[in-house]
Amino acid sequence: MDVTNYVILAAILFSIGAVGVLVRRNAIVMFMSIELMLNAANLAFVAFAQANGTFDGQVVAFFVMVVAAAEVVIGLAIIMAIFRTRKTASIDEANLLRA
Amino acid sequence: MGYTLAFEAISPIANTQVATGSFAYLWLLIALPLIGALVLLLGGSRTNSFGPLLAVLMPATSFGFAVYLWLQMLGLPKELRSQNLVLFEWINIGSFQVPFGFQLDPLSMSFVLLITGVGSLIHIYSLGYMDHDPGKRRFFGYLNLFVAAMLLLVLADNYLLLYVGWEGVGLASYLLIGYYQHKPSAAAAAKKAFVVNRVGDVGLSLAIMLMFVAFHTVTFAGISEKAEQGSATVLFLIGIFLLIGAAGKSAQVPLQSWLLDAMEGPTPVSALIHAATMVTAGVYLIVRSNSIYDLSVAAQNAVILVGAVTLLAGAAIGMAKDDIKKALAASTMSQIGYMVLAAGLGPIGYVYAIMHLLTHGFFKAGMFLGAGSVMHAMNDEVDMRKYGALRGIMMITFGTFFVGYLAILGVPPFAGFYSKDLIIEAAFDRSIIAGVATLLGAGITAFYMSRLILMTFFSNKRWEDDAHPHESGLTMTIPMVVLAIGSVSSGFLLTYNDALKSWLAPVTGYQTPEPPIAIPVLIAITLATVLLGVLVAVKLYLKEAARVAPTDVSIFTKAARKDLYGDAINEAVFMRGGQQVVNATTAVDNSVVEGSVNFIGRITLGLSSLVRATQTGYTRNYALAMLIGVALLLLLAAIVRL
Amino acid sequence: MTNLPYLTLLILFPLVGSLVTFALPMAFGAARIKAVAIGFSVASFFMFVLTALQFELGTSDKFQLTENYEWIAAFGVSWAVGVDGLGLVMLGLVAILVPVVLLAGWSDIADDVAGKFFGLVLLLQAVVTGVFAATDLFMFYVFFEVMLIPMYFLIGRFGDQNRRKAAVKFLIFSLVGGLVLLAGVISVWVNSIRITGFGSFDLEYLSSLDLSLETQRWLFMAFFFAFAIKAPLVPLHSWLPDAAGSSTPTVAVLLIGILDKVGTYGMLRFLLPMFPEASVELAPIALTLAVLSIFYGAIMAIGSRDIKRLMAYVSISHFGFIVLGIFAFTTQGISGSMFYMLSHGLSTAALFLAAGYLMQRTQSSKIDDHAGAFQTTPLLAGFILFGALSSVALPGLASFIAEFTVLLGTFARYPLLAGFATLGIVVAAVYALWLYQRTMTGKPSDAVAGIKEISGREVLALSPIIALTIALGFVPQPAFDVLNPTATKVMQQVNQIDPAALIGGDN
Amino acid sequence: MLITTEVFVQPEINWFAISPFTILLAAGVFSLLIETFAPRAARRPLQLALVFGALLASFAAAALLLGTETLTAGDAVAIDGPGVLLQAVIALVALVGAAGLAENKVDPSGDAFAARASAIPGSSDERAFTAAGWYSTEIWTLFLFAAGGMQLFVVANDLLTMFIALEVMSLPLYLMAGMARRRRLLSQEAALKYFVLGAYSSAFFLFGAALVYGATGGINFNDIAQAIPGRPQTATLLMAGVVLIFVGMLFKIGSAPFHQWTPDVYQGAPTTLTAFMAAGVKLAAFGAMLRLAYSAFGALIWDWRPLLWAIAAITMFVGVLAALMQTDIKRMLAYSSVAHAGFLLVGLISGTNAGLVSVLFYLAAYAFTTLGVFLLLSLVRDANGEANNIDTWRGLASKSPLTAFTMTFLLLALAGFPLTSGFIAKFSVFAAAVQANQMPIVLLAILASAIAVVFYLRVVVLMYFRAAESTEVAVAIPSNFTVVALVVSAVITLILGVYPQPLLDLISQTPVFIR
Amino acid sequence: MSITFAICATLSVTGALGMLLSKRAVHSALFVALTMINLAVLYLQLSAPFLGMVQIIVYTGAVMMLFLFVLMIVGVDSSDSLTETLKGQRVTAIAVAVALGLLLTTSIGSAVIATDTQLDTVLAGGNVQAIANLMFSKYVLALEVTAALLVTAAVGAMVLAHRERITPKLSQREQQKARFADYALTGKHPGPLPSSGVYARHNAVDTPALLPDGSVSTISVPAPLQARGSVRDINEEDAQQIVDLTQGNTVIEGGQDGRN
Repeated sequence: MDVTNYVILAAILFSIGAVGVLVRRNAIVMFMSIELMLNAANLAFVAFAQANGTFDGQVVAFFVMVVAAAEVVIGLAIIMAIFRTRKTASIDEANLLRA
Repeated sequence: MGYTLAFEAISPIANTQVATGSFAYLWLLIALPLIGALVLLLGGSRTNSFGPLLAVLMPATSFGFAVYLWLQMLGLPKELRSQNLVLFEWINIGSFQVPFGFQLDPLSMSFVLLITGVGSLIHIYSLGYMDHDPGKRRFFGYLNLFVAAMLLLVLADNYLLLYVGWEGVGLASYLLIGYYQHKPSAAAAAKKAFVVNRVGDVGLSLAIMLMFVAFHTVTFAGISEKAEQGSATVLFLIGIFLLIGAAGKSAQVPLQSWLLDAMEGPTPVSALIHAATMVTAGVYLIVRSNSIYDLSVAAQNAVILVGAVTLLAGAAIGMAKDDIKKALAASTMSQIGYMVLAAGLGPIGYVYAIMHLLTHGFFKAGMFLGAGSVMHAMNDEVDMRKYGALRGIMMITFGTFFVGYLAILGVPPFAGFYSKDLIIEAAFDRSIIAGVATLLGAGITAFYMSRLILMTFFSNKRWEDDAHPHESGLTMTIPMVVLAIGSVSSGFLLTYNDALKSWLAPVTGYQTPEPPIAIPVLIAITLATVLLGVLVAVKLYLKEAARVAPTDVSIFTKAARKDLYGDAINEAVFMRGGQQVVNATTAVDNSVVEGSVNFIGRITLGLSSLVRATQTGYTRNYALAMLIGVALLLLLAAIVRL
Repeated sequence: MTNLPYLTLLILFPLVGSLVTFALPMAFGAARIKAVAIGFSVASFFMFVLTALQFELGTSDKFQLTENYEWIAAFGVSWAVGVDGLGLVMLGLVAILVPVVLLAGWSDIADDVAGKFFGLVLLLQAVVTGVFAATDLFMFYVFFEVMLIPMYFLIGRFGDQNRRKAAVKFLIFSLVGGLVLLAGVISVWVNSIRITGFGSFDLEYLSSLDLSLETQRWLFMAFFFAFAIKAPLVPLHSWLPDAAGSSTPTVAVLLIGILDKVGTYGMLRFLLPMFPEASVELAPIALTLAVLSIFYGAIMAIGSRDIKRLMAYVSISHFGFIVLGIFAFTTQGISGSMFYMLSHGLSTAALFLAAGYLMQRTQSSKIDDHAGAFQTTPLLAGFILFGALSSVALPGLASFIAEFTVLLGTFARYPLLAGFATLGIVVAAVYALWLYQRTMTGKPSDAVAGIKEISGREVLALSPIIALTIALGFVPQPAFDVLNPTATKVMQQVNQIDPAALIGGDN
Repeated sequence: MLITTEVFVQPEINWFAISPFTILLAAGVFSLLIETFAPRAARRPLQLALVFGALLASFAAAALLLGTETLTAGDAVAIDGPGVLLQAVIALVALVGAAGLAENKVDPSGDAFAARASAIPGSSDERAFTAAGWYSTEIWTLFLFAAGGMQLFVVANDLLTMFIALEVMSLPLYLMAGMARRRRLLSQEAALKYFVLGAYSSAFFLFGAALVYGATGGINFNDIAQAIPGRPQTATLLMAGVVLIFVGMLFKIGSAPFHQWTPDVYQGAPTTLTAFMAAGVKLAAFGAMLRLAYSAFGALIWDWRPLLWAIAAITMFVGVLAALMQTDIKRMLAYSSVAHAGFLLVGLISGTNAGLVSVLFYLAAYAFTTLGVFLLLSLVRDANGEANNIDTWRGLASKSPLTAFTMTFLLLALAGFPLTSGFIAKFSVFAAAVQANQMPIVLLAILASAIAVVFYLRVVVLMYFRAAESTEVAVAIPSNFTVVALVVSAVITLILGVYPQPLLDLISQTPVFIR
Repeated sequence: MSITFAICATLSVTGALGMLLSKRAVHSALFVALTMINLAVLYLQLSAPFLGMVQIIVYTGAVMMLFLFVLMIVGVDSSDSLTETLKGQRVTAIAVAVALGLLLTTSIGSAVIATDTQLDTVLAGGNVQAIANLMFSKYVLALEVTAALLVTAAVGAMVLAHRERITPKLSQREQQKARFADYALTGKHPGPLPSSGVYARHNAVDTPALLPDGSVSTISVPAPLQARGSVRDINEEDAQQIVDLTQGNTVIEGGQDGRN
């Protein structure tokens, strides 16, 4: 089994996630894209763990999930707070700060 | 005085004696008028009462002391007459060593006597002339300052100190020409005099620098000692630079233009500075630098050329001027041309140059004072066409003036006869052309001086209605009389027993001229020429002169009236050209220098706007920028690894 | 007595004065605050006199009264001070000018901010003293930069309506120069580490380094750039007319008379000793800019319609002479340049302060607003004429000795260049006398109609300057006795000897 | 390779060595307990006591650790010279920052944070909470975690620990950024932007970490450094990973083109928090960046130097150019912090010990200056809160000479004037770069510094050279918290400028990372 | 390349693209969940059964559910307009992302990744034990510190989302007492206001209610509308009809409710 394929898959998912952040205006979807990127990283970690024959990658992936969970909570809390104020989840409307 | 004021003497320079005895106090010559100037100028209005008198006293005392020293000097053997007094070390930087020292030798002694003597007379004259002027304290202060500076000029033992005096008299001249500060023309004339003189000063500066570079000394003694070793080029260049300096101060072509304008100053100033003393400084400089000129025929020729051109140009201008002072000024220019020409002849001419300088000092000063007296009488009118028939009213003025007139014409036995005739002889010795120029000059001089005296004292009355001419007071007439006596006698005295020749010879050397034409014949020719000039003038102006200057005149007259277009050329080349340079530079400063600074500023601000434009406030834009950054970094990393 | 840290004290005196002046409450009274400040500046002057008395004349070319305390060991930085002839003369200039300027500017400043103005001037004095006393390149740089701050405030707070722009322009120009200098300073230091293995900013140590010509060239450019901005040489000058033109005359005197000297001082103190070969090789650049400045400044002065701007351009012209003398590499040129720095400080003060008196009376610096002031204030006219003549280098004044020796020294090596530069004295006569003509002569204008003649205080402020200018014109040798060893040292450092006489040899 | 289930070996943990951040994290948990159990009125004093106590203890621990070099907790942290020093500085910065955050006098309604962040801005709820004088004392929990995260960040010795430290540091800051008492709309926007972009950058960091793990077979810095020379076949992978990891770091330090959050977040966040954030995050992220560059990827210097060279150049110019015409002082200072990131990178790319020392010094110097500047900023107010528009600062010198003077001094320090810490910092950074033959970037840095002066001085010009136009804007009288914080900041800025030798000595004692 | 990988890879990319392209956020979330489940399968393939499970439980189970909750709050129906409003954003984004993907895949592809080791074949003590062993030894600090993250998350959620009451909740009785006290004091109507449009031809808020006597109830129209002056007039005919109706004059044909 060629680990390279997994990593390439990870790279593709990562890139899709990266582009998702750029083209979606809904903050929640944007955030999902970021989660996708984290998942891609996890996939790469796990794949490399397989290639390297060590478990460090798997441990990292586990921790990433934990961190991601925490991040999601905070992120969604922030998005909620903003939604309650502005009644919109579009990130483009948060552009008072500029120049 | 309980203690000695004589400064410690520093080692003697070759051919000179360390000043001892009364000569150790020769600095007093300068100090006295300087003190006068300081007291008057710094003392303020509290010196108003006694100031003018003090101012007269100071140069007079100097004159007395000068006479005393002269007598002392006469008592010394010829080779010991050059007295050197070094007060202190002035500048000492490496090989550039200049003493603050004075040299009193027969040449400078002659000048000291002239300056203090004529100077004192003119001070006395001024007491009367300036009597009603509210600012006369200042005037006398300036006059004293001038005398001090002029004495410094002739007493310095090196070129640099001479330069100090040189510019000092320039300053005094500036102050005095511009004395009537409220008159814009006076202020402009003063500035012009200073600036044109500065051009000459450039020459003098360069001469001094070149002397230092060539000889590592700038003292007269040092130069005369080393000059023989100098290369022809160096000597020629020094000669030329000195000539430029001399031309500036002595109003020689092409730096003559200031002198006529300088007549804006009070008349005593014209007499003292612009006739008798300061303008002859150029002649002094050339004679003083005899060790240079004697070794460079080319430089001498340049001097002769300048002298010849000026004497003719001055004479030509003199023919056309209706302003009595300007006519006299043109005459001065012309007469100094004689002196310069003579000085350019080398040892043959030095003595005659100085002789003419001294006699000219008497008769021209006298005539200026006479002119001042006339003006005084005519409500400060200077236009000769508004004079006429004054001889009966102003007897003394006319008398003294007429003596001066005869002197300048070179009518024997008046002073001018001796000095001018000798110059003509010497000029013929050198070259026919120079000789003819001097001869021609004599003729023209006779014409315009006759014209002047005829229009002023003879001819018909052309006064303005409110003119009430009267003879001037004693303070004015006495100096005129004294100068007239000098005008009569000085020529004879100076030549009697070759007095001046033997007096100056230790300094300047002497050669007897041997003109190609026999001297008596030459004298006859000269007198004939002069007579011709007089006759023409008599024909034209004895009976009657036009009240207004005719306009349908020849092109030569027009040119002469315009000072031979000297000012026009200055105007076109220097004034307007200079203005254009100023404008162009200002434009460059605005556009290029400021512009490039502003350009950099604008570029920076433009970039700033550009950068700020990327800060759109849209998070997605920011993320895009990050992603672009990531991609570029990855690309760059790949390139780096290649 | 002889072991006192004279130079450090010389820095501390005005510094303490400055702090005291700042700290005094307004309620203390403006006049008293001013008096205290002047007291400190006079005390500094006496401190300088004490210092000068310790200076041994002509004994050696080494720095004297040196002090050396470790400061930042990590970089090899010391608090190192010392003076040679040049340093002493510059310190003297500072010590003389500051009290004069404070006295002259007594009533220039509104009472409520007078304390700040006087405090800033004293602060500036302290810093500038540090600049001239430092023998450590780092320390020099620190003072060099800090110097800008009080000056910035002096221009920006107390000038005319254009002062803000002028202050910023001044600072930006200076800082660009300063930062380039910083690159140079760092580079010298790094090179010293590469060569000897340890880094130090000690001037003598840095001068003894054997830098490659290539390195020297780059470093020369950096240092020269910074100093050329400071001493403004064309085309890096455009800040000066603005800065001097917008500040009060007193500040302009400090700016031109003292601050700008740091540029030429730096050339002599650091540029030539540290990069001798490059200095010789690249001297033509400096000489070209110098001659350019002489004429450019003079011509721009003729074209100026503003008195202060005119004087600033005059100074640019004068700085051209100073630089010319430095890079001629003759004893006379260098000594002359150093003397020029002194005399220029005095003549600038004379002209600026006198003209300042006039401008303060007429509330205008436009030349056209003035005419015929002679009629109302003859004494002031005399002072202005004196200042004008001083900047024309009239023989008999210090500036003549300076200008002539500079030209003479240059002539010895570059006759054509010097000959050309000599023409500058004609142009100088034009601008100076034209200024006098336009402001003082003719019919009095409205602005000058009712103005008062100058007061005793104003005369008192000017008199030491005038006295010194004349005294040094006739007796310059004491100054040269102090300066000549420095000139000789610099000549040795750049490994140059004076050209021999064309004939005969020395006497 | 055969992997067997090894017998579990309990890792040795040198508790003292990890005490600085442990104290803070533990205090964070205690702080939560206070939130839970203490009555509302007692919370603020209790929290403050806890925070200052913990920070002092942390600082003391770090100070005692100075000179220690040890790996502990399964080599997850490297306690070494630079690490401990940065921890100490972070503790000190946090102390000053905490003092700033504790300020509750300048705003009549309380501190800089919303009485209740959950209340909708402008609602009656919010007014009620405000009127009741509530404080969001939870910020202290978050603050302690953030500070602890920062301290862990600078000693993390493997990619995982570093990632977690990064998040521990960042998440609380995201939250706090959105909790401003006034202008909460802006504050929430700042939080959202900070969070989204921060998470985005963490993703890059993580993916990079994965690639590095794949290329070297390890995530511990020692393993990575050891493996680099022996694995040419994965070099491309490694370099891609390094780039992505650096992206994560460059985001945090705010260097272009990853800087764009900086001005928005700095402006939107409560100013006192901005002060702490600007100083602390820069310290921590740069510490981590240094460790990565020097310890883990030191062997790759020839590869990463050109990249960071370019980034440094762009960052400096973007920072100064954007700040040039900025009319909001807070944003201007944010851009200035971007520029400073560029200057710091100049020191970093020298790759030498001198470079390390210089960057550490710069960080310490910059941290306190920037703290002071932002805290001062929070004092100048009008009726609506802070007056950050530059025009409102006109004539401030006449209203409050001391504020104007201090501000000027700190701005001069930021501009790098001699006799301020900024100059010594800049000097040492430039010197290090020159020593490492990086003259071109130094010249660029110098050019950028020259531009920078313009905008720093614009504030000075307004304060001193202009007459005041509005009477509304005034300098609030702060409580002793802020006064002390300001005095400490200014004094450190001065001392480091006049006599930097002790700190330089301290840094130079052990200027190496261990791994 | 195994078939499982092929299928899961395809599905996960599909999920990712689906997330990217769905108009509705909910659909995006579901697509992400699809990707995550497939990733879990891939983890199993890569000898990481524990992670596979955690992926499903934590990610698909918890995280994605959280997303869905929030989506519910925000409005499950809300759909993004897919037209791009930022100039050039989409084109550039896609181009750069493609470039990024290419750069990453080339660097990955050009690296020689060792594939000889097979983690599951050498696995002796089981995957979970192996992970545990590492987690509690080498990464124990990370584990501990993660606690801080979780606490932060909890505190953050509380601070931003939890709405505390500042005043005690009033009981029905207390509210009623207050209402009547108010009535007694100010005469304010204690009951609910008449609803607008009642007995009116137009059941709209701008149409005032008619009282049984046919007069207009002014308080039935919201104050802003009154202030704005956009209160509808009453048709006299209608009013009369009401009067008739309430007074039993008329019987309406066809049911109880009249016109609406």
